[in-house]
Amino acid sequence: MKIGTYIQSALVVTAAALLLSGAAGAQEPGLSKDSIKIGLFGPMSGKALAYGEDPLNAAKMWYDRINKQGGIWGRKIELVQEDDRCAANDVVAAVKKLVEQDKVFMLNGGSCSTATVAAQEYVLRNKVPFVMLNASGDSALYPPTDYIFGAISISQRAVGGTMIDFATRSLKVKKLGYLNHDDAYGAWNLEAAQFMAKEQGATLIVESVNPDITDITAPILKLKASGAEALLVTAYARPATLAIKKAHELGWKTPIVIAVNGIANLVQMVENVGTKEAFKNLYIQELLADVPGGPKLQWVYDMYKTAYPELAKTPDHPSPYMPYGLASAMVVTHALNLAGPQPTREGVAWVLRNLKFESGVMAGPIEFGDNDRAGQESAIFLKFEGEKGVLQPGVYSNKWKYKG
Amino acid sequence: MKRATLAVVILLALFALPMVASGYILYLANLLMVFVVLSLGLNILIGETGQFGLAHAAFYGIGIYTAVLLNNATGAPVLVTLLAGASLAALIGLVLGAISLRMRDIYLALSTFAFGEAVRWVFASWTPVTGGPNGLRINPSNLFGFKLVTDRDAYLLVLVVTLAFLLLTIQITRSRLGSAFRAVRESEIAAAAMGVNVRGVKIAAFALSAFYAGAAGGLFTTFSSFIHPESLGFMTTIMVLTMIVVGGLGSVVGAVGGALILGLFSELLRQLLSFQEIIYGAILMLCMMYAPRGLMGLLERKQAGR
Amino acid sequence: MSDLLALEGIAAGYGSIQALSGVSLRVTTGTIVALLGSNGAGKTTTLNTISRVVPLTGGRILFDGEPIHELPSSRVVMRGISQVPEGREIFARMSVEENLVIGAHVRRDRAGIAADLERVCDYFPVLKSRFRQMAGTLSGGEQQMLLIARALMARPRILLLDEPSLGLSPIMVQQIFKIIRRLNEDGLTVLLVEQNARLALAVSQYAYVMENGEIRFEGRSADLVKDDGLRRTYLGV
Amino acid sequence: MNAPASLLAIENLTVRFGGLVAVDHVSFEVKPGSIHALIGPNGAGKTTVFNCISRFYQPATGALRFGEHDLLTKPRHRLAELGVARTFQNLELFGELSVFENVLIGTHSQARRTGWLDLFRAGNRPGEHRDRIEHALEQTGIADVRHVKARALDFGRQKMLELARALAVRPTLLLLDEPAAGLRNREIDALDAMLVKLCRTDGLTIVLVEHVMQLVMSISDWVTVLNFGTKIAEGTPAAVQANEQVIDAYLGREQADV
Amino acid sequence: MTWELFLLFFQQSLMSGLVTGSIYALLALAMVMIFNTTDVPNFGQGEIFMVASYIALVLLVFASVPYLVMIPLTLAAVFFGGAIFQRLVLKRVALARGASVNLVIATLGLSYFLKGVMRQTGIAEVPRSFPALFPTDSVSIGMATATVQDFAILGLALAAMAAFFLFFHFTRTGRAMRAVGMNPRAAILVGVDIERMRWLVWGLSSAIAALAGILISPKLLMTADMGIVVILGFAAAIVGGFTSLPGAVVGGFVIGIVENMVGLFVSSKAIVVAPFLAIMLVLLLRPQGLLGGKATAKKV
Repeated sequence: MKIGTYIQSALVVTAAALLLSGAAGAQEPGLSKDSIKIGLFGPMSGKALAYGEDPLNAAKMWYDRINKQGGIWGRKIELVQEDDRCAANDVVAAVKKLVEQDKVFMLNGGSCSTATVAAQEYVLRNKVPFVMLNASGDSALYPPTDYIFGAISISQRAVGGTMIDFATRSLKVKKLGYLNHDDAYGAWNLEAAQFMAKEQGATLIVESVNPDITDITAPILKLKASGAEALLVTAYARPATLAIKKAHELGWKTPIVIAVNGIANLVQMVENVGTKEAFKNLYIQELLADVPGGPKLQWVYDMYKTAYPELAKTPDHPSPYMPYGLASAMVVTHALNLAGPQPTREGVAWVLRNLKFESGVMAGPIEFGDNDRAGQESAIFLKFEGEKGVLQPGVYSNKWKYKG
Repeated sequence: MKRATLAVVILLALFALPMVASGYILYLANLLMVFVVLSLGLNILIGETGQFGLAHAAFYGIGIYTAVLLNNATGAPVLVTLLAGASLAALIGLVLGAISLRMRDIYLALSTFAFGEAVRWVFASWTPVTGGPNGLRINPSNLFGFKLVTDRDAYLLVLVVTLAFLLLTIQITRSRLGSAFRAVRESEIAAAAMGVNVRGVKIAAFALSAFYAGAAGGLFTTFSSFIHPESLGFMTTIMVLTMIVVGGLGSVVGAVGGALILGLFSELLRQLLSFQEIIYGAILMLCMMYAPRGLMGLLERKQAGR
Repeated sequence: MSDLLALEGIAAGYGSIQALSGVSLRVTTGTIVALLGSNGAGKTTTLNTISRVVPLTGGRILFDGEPIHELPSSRVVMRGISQVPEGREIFARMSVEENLVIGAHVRRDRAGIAADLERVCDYFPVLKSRFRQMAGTLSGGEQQMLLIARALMARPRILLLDEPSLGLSPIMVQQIFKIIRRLNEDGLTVLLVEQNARLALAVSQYAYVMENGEIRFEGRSADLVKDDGLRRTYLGV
Repeated sequence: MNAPASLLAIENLTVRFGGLVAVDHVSFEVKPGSIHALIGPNGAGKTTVFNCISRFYQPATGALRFGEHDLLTKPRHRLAELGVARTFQNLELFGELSVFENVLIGTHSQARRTGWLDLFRAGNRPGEHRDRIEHALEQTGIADVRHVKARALDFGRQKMLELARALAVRPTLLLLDEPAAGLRNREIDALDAMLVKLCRTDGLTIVLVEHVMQLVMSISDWVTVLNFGTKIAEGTPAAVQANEQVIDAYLGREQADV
Repeated sequence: MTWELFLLFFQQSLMSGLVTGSIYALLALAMVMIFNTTDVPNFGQGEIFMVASYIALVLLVFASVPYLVMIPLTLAAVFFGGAIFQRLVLKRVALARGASVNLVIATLGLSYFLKGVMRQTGIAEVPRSFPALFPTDSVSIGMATATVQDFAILGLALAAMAAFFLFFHFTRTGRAMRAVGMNPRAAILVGVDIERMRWLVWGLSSAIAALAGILISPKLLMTADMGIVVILGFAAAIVGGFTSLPGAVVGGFVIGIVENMVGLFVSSKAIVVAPFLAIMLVLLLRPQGLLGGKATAKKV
C-alpha cells in the first residue's frame, strides 16, 4: 500500500503546484523573463549520426538567427542538447533528463522514427509539446495526440502514397514492384502505398528486405520474374543503390523510382552504382521546395555556410537532410510566436494543432489539423539520368488519411 | 559489523531516493536495476557454471513480451506478469539448455548466439503478436489495483524485486546448488564423481539464468512504455557480458558492481558525443589488459596487499 | 671429457608452488645420463627449463660452456638441444612426413633436411612406410618413434628424452631403448628422464635421482643399481 | 540374510576404443572391508577398469555388480549416493575453489532425499555436513589450509585433498587411482597408515591402482595384475610377487634385459 | 511456381551464392586462422574488414593511387595493424592471465574502437564504394546472370584461398602456423617461435579480411557498420567446423547459396535469419561442423 499512498500524495502535491502556478500567472517550466529553454536532441554519435548531425546543426542555426533578431517576445532561446543515440532507452533517458533535470519548456528532436516513438507516453503524460526533428515517427503521430507533432520533412506514409501517385499518374504503370524495408519504416510506407494502389486500381508486388542486406539478388529477381512494370524502392541509400545495380545487372530495364529515404547523396550513388547505364530510366522523389541547388533554396545553404564554415568544407556536408532540421525549428519558433508573450505548454500545443504555414523550404505547406499530426505530405519527382535531375511536372500527394 | 552498517545505510538511501531524486534519476535507477538482475542471471550461467550461453537478450525479450502481452490483454497484476515472463523464459532456457548439452566452449557460445539472433528475428517478424518492427506499446502495470505510470511509481517495486533477486542469488551461491554450479565449472569429471548430476546442473543453470533475464524483462515493463526488437539483439547480450566481466566473473558483488558502473558510464558517455564508441572500446581493451579479473580482482589484490 | 650441458642450481616454479629448487646436474659429451624419480618429482620441469618452456627463477644453464637460460626457446633448439616430450605430443592432423619436416623448423638447409629425412628413417624404417599417413593414426609405439625422429630432424647435439617407455609394450620399449643406445653410439648425447629405473640405469652411464624438486642421489648407474635403498623405493623389491 | 561374499564383482569386462581392445574379458571380485590393489604396466587397462566402475566409460560387454546394484544401469552421478567414491590419477580438483568447498562438494550426494528445494538450502553452515567435512579434513591433515584455493596447494596436499573430498562422500567403496604417485617417502608412509585405518577401523573397502610397490605390497589384502588388458595373475601380495609371469611383465628381475 | 521459374531461381541462387559466398569464405578463413592458433573468436574481424575497405577507398579515390599499388599498400597496412593489435593488446591480455573470454572482450573493444575512429573521420557518413577493377557487364550462364566483376571476385577469392592453402601446407612458416594451432607445446619444442607466429597469424588474417574488403567493396557499399557482414563469415566458419580451413571455404559457399535460396524460395524477409538457422541446424546435427574433425573426448 506504500506505493498507493505515495501516488496519492504525489498527486496532491502536483495539483497544488498547478494551482499555485496558475495563480502566479503561468510559471511554466523553462520560461523566464528573458529566456525560453528548448530541449534539442538527436543522434550525435554512433550508427545514425549521419541522420541527425546536420538537421541538428540546421535547427541550431535557425534558433541562432531568431536570437540575433531579438528572440521571441523578448525571450532568447536557450538550447539544451542531448544525444539520443537513436536507441529507445537512450531517447527516453534524454527526454526525461531534458524535462526533469533541465526543465525545458518544450522538445524538438529525434531523427530515428522507431526510437523516437519510445518517448511518446512520457511526453504525453507530462504534457510537453514535442516537435520531431527529421523523424517521421508515424506510430507516434497516429492516433493523433495533443502534444506530439512530426513528419516535418514528410511522413513515411506519404512517402509510400506519393510514390504510387507518381507511378500510376505520371508513369502510367499499373503493375508495381515495391521494395521496402522489413522494419517499421517499411511497414508505414507500405500501408499508404497499398491504400493508394487500391485507389488507383494498381497491383503491388511487395518484397521486404532487412536494411543490412548484403546480397539483394533474390528480391530483385523475384520482382523481375513477377512481371512488374516499374520498381519502386523505399529503402535507405545502401539497399536502394544495391537494387539499382542489381536491376541493371539482371538486364531489367523497367522504370525505377527511388524514394527520398534512399537518395542521401546522388553523386555518391552514381559513383556507387558504377555505371550511368543504370540510370537511363530512373526517377527520384524530392521533398524540398526546389531541385537541389535551385534558387529557391539558396538562402538555406548560404546560411549553413556562414554558420558552419569549417564543416561546410568537409565532404558530404551539408547532408541532404539538413534543411529538414531548419523546417522543424521553424515550426517551433512559429508556434511560440503565435502563442503570445505568456506561452503555456498547453497553449503552444493548441497553436501547433492549428498551425499552417509555408516554410519556403519544403515541397508542400507544413500543416497540422484535427486528425493530422504529420506536417508535410507532398513530394515532387525528378527524372535523374546520372548527372542532373529534370523536374517532372506536378506535385504528388498522399490520399491516405487517418480515420479515427 | 562495519559491513552490515554499510549495507543498512545503502538500503536506507535506496529507499529514500524517490524523495529527493528527479524522475530522470529514478528512470536511470530503474534501468540500472534491470541491468543488475540481467547481470546476476548471466553470471549464474557464465560466471558460476562456466557455460558460455550468449542468448541472454533473447530471454530478456521473452520476459518483456510475455509480461507486456499479458498486461495489455488482461491487466493482470504486475507480479503475475513478471512471474509469467520469467517462467516462460526459464522454460525455453530449459529446452535450450537440454539441446545444448552436447556442445561446449566455442560451439556452445556460437549456437546460443545463433539462437538469440533467431529469437530476435521472431520478435521483429511476428507482427500480429509482438508488433514486429513497429514496436509494442506497454500499458502501465497494475500493482494491487494501482497503476504504475511513472518511474517514481515503479521504483519501489523494481527496488524490492531487485533486492529479492540479489538475496536469492546470494542464497543460491551459498547453497548446494551453487556449489554444484562451481563444481561443474571447475571440473565436470570430478563433479560427476562427487555425485553432481552434471547434465541436470547445466540445464538448471540455463533455466535459472533465463528466469533472471525474463524477470528483468518483466521489471523493465513496469517503468517503460515501449519496447522495440532492436534493443533485444546480440549487442545487449554483449553489454551484459561486458558488465559481468568488468565486474569480475563468478562474483555476485562483481556482477552488481559491473552493471552499475558500466550502466552509469554509458549514460555519462552520452554527453561525450561522438567519441563514446572510441572510449568504450578503449576501456574494454584496457580493462582486459590491466584488470583481467575485473573490479573484484582489483579489490582482492588490494586487500591481499594490505 | 667435457660437459655438454650443465645445470647450476636452477630453481623454477609455477605461481606460489616451487617446482625445482637448486637442481644441479651435468651431462658429459657422448654419454647417456638418466634422471630418475617418481611422478611429480620435477623431472619434466627440469627438461622444460632447459628447453626454456618454463622460466627459471634462479641458477643458470650452460650449454657447451655458454649460458642459454636467457635465450628464447627457438634459439635453444637452434643451438642443438631437442626435447622429446612425454606423452603423445605429435601434430596429429599432419602427415608423418610433415611432422618430420617441421622438426627441422630451425634449419634452412633444404638439401640437408632432405638428406636427414633419409637418415632418420634409417633408424625408424617403420616411419618410412607410413610417410603419407596422418600422424594421429599411428600406434603408440610408432608415435613415440615419430617423436624421437622429429627431434632428430633438428640435428641436435643433445637429446632430452622424457619418459620414452611410457605406455608402451615391453617389446616396443626394448626397441626404443635399442635405438636410443644406437643413437648414442653414433655420437648423440642423451639426457633421459625415466620412471622405469631399471631400464634407465641399464642404458645410462650416470644417473641422478630427483625427489620433490631436488636432486637426492647421483652416481654412476652401475653403482646405483646396486644401491639397496634405491632399489627398495623404485623397484619395489 | 545372504550377504554376498563380494562387495564389488567385475565379470568379463571388455572395453574397446575404436579398434583397440583396452580391457579384454577381465573378471575379479573385491571382498568387503578389504584393500584390493590393481597393478600392471602402464597401458595395461587399470585406469580403464576404474573408469568403467565409476561409469565414465561404457564397457562393450561385461557386468559390474556393487552390493545388490547393477552398476551398469546407474547414471554416473548416482554412484556417489550409492557409496562409491574415487580419486583421479591426474588430479581433478576444483582449482579455483577453496579446500573447504572442494570437500563440501563431496557431500553433495548426501542430502538429496529431503527434496528438491534442499538444493537451495545453504550447505556450508554448521551441522552434519560440517562435521563430516571437518572429519575428512582432519583425517587427511589439511584442516589448516581450508581457506586456500585448491590450485595454490602443493602437490602432496592436492593429493590429500582429493582423498578428503572422496571421503566426504561417505563411501563404502573407495577407488584410488595412484594415490602415492609423486609423494615423498614420508608421505607414503602416512598414506599407508591412513588407508589401513580407513579399512580396518572405518570398514571401508578400497580398490587402488598403484605403481609404488612399497605401498601396494604392505597394505593390500589381494592383488590383481593386468597386462595388455587381460588379467595375468591374482593373489596375495606374496604370491603375486613370486609369480613368474608378473615378474616378466611388470616387476622385472634384477638384471636389466636391454 | 513454374518449372522454368524454379530452374531460374535455382541457377541464380547458385551463381550469386558462389560470388557472395566466396567473400564469406574469405572472412571465415581469416576467423578460423586466428581461432586455430590463438583460440580466440575475433569479434573485431568485421571492423578490420571495414577499416581495410576504407583504407582502400582513401588510397584509390582520394589519393588517386593506382589499383595495383593500392592493393599491396592496403594489405600491408592492415597486416601491420592486425599484428600490432596482437602485440600491443592481446599479448598483454594473455599475460595478465586472462581467460579466453577476456581475449574475446578485448577484440570486442577493438571493434568499438575502430568503428568509433572511422565515424570520427567523417568519410563513413554516406555509403560509398570504389570503382571496380573489372567491368560490370552482365554475362549469362545458363539462365543465371552475373557480371564480369562477379566472376573476377569469385576467381580472385578462389585464387587467394588456393594461395593460402599452398602457403599453409608447403611453406615453413605456414606449416609452423598449423603446428601452433594443433599443438602449441610441441611447436615450441621443435623451435617454433610461437609469439612470432601469433602476430604473424593476426597480421595475415587481417590481410585476408582486407582482401575480402577490397574485393567486395565495389559491389557491397561501405558504411561504418559494414562489419556486420562478418556474422555471415562466423556462420560460414561454424558450418564448416570452425577449426577447418577447407571447412571455412565450404561453409562460405553454403551460407551464400542458402541465403539466396531462402530469399528466392522462402521470403526476402527470411534472408537475415537463414544463416542463424543454418548454424543451429548444423550444430544440432553435426556439432563439429561439416568438415571439422571429431571432437576428442577429454581423457579422464
